[in-house]
Amino acid sequence: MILDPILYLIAYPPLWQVLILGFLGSLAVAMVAIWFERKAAARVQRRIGPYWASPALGGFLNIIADMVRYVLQQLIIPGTVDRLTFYVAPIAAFIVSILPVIFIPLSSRPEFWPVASMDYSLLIALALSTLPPLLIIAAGWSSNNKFAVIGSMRESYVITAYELVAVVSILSASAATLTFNLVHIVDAQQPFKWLIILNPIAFLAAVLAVLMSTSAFPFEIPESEHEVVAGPYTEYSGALYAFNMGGAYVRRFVYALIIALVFLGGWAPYVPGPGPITGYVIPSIIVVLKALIIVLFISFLRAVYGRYRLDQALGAAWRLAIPLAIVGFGWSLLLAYIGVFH
Amino acid sequence: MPPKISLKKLDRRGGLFEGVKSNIHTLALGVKYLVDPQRSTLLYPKEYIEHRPGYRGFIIFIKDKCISCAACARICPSAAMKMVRVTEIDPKHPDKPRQKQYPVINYQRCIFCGFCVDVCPTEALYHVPFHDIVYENLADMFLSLEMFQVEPQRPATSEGLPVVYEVDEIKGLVKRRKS
Amino acid sequence: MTSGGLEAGGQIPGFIVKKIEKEVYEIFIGPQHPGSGHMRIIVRLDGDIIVEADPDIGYVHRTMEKLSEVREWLKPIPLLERMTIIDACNVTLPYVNALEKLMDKKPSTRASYLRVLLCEINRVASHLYGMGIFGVFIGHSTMYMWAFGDREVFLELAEALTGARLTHTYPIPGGVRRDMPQELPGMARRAVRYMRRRLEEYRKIFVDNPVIVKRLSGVGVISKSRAVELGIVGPNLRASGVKYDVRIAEPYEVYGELDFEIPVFEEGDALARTWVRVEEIKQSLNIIEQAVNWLETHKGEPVIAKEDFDKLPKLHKEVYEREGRVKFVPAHATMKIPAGKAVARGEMGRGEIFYYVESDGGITPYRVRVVTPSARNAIVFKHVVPGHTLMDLPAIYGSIDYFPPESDR
Amino acid sequence: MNSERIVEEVKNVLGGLAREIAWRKGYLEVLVEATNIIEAAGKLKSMGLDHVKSVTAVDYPKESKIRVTYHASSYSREDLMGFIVGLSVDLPRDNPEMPSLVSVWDGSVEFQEREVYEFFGVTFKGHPDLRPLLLIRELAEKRVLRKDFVVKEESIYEGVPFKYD
Repeated sequence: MILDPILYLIAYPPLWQVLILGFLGSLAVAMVAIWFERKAAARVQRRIGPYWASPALGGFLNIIADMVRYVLQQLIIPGTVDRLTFYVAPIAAFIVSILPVIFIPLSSRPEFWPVASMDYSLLIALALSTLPPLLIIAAGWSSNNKFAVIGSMRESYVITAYELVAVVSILSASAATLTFNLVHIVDAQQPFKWLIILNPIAFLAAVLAVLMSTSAFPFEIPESEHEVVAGPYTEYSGALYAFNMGGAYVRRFVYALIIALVFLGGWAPYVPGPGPITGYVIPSIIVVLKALIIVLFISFLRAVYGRYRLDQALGAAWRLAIPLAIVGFGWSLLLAYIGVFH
Repeated sequence: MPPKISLKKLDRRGGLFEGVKSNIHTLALGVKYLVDPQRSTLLYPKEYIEHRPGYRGFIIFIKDKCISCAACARICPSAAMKMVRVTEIDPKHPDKPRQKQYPVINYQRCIFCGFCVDVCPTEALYHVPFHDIVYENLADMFLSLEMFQVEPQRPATSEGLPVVYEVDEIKGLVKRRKS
Repeated sequence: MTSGGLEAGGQIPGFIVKKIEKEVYEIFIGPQHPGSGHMRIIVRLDGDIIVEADPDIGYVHRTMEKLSEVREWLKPIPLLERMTIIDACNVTLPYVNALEKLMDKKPSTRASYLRVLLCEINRVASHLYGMGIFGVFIGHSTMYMWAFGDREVFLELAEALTGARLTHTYPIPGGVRRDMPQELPGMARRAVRYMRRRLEEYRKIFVDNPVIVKRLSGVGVISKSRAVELGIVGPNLRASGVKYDVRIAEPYEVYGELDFEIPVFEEGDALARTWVRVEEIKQSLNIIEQAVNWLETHKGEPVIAKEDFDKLPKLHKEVYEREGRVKFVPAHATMKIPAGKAVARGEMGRGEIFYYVESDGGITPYRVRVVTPSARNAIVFKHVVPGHTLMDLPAIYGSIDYFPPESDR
Repeated sequence: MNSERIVEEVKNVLGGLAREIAWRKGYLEVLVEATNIIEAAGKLKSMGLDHVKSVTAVDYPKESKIRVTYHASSYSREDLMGFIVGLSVDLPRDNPEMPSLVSVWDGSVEFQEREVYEFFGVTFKGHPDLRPLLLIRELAEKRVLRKDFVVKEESIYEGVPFKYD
């Protein structure tokens, strides 16, 4: 049949993962995260937060209204920007932010996650998740705005600091479980040998890295409003700004997914069975819930912390987080030597 | 006892233990209010504040008491109150129309200081305890003599419930619905 | 873009053409910038270090001094109040004091206590405002919301006392405009107890927050000698170890009889300035308590000078008995004040305010000169900010509690 | 310290420089010549009056002079804190010019001298950065706080949009 290749292309699982789970799922999670961030911050600050858009839903529709506004808003392109980069960078950053989702399995059944059963999924997911900051720097640079350039410079400083932390602390899971395959990492943690319990140091370092990489509080430095307006995004408006802002939440979610798999045991203690419900839906919900907890915790931090100064954040990374990550890695080696997982 | 000056020292504690402890304090306090926010937000216009008597709101003019002394217009710090000259017929002497002057007010300028109310020798001006009124255009904010004498309708009363705020020892401001 | 005009030697009117220095990155923070307020700071950066900061203020200059010269003596009170509506009683009280000095009038003791009560309510509100803005400047939005929320408590007290939340227009020459309502002492005591408890929570979430402590310590250090040379005022001065407060140096109203202490810190950095505010709030709460206690036990005296009260017409006395409201006599609108020069000062939330009032015996002031605390603190931007990183600028700005409308007058 | 002692001390410090010393309401006014104001200010500062609260200028068109007063006080001497000494100088109205006191009182007068410059047109020689502070240059050139810049106030009958009778 001539239709077969086309059908195969349409039903090609990675495509589904990117389109359905990656895009829509990330969007949904981003919306929940934004809503929670506003609502939690409002509660801590003794306000109500989003309310009037839908009092019964706690103002959740407010976020959708916000999205609609961003999309319909006039797109103002200053005359002095480098147009091609200005358009491409935020969109590319958003897409690249979602890409790691392909390599993150939400179930151990290979029939649902053919790509995920590859042996280097953790490495590739990590590698992809470190790409978007480069595009953010490009976005800031192309804006031809002094605040944007300062913001980009800060972003580049922060990347150099957190990247090593993120990679070393997350790879410490591989050191302990002797595999780069995320499915095997999760299976090794069944049922309650979660790495957060066995190796909390690496987990702490990983969370610090996520905080820095997605410029969450207390490391919200590149976009720090009171010096550099909106950092790299200063000149952006409308949908392009929404891409920039959404990208940060998606990146946070992707990191949270990786951490949920690596440290929080993924779908453990549940063991995926055959069939779409037991093999696909239930484990994905468990993983997404675990990831959401991390995302919501990060959102909550906005309410209680201020932001560090740039040099203090970098100092925290080099003096505290990197040693922590290395100690965590060594701890993992020790775990592997003792043979906890095997 | 007379006031005095006291030199204080900054409580600069350091160390890992203190750092962890104060971080935990901070987070715990955040969680406490996340669970129980103790908020006092006014859901305007579903609710509106009923102010205490003595609140300096819109100013209403009682023409019968006015003796045309113009003290109110002269003391107005923002030149919001102006005098207009009106020819009136005195009921006692209907044949002799007399000229009187009355105040009118420009709410584009009024700052609600209440000097006019306080200076009026016959209490011909008084405050109503609110000032959330909507005007459709700026010209309407210059009230004519007739408009100046009617108490304006407060729009929030048509769709909202009155609340009062009380100072509470535990929760700060507490909103109470008035039945 | 064409730059033909410039090349041909033409100049755009109002613009200054100058050469760009290669090594220095010049950014304009403000006036349309989320972290500037109504002012502009022209900052020149070398890398991330500020080498020069030039505060360009005056965006909200409202010609207070000139307008005061053309209005009758009472009218500047609500006008001057608008320099700092968040500290309205403190900002007008020295003007009223200056008028009283010229008129040789003394307010009644009850009026003095009421003025002190409102001043301290204002001071707490003003400090809370300052701490809130400071919080959001360094990214701590919870401090902002909490401080503004708790400020409402004190605005509520002020509203119960004066009838207006912010622009009280309360002190007038010879006294105040209203007597205290019955329920105020109870409200004030509850508010005081509430605020004391909240200050502990402020400590936990903001002042002792490790992120904030790290961010603020050692930032914007003003040494004692430098503070004196720059002539800065208020909490910023006291954070640098100078033992100066107008309430002690030249006690006005009844401050000399009250029991409170002025906190002084020696570090001179942003954290010490924050601590001074926290400690001052505590002292203000003490004063509020003492003032309401006194006011509750000493009733019967009118709230304006005795000789003025006796001259009031019958209706005015009735209104005072019924509502506690002091009515003016029409002569207030066009009163004349004996010729002379007077100086009065007072301690606002942000520091010392200075009034110079000159009368030529007419119905308007001949000259009113006002120097507000922020106007004297503005110098900090020029002389203290250079040498810090760009991220320290909001921390210093917030910690000196600079308020552009007050500074610009 | 009481007020007589202050007068005594100021007299001693200034010697023959002071043309006139008199108590106003709330401050001690010391009038000196424009030519030796730096010397006088330096002597006051050495006495302990270490900062200036206000640089006040008043325009007297009838006497054709502008009086600039430096209201100085002390942060370092506790007995002086309660007093303000106004160091005044009379300047001709058509070309007011005097030496800047930034060299003596540093930052506490820097911005305020700029203010007097823009509002009254008093030129402070030796000021490091003499340009308008609050106003734009075009407005500052009108010297708005001088008495010949008149602000008109509305009368109590003006501006009413309604017609009666």
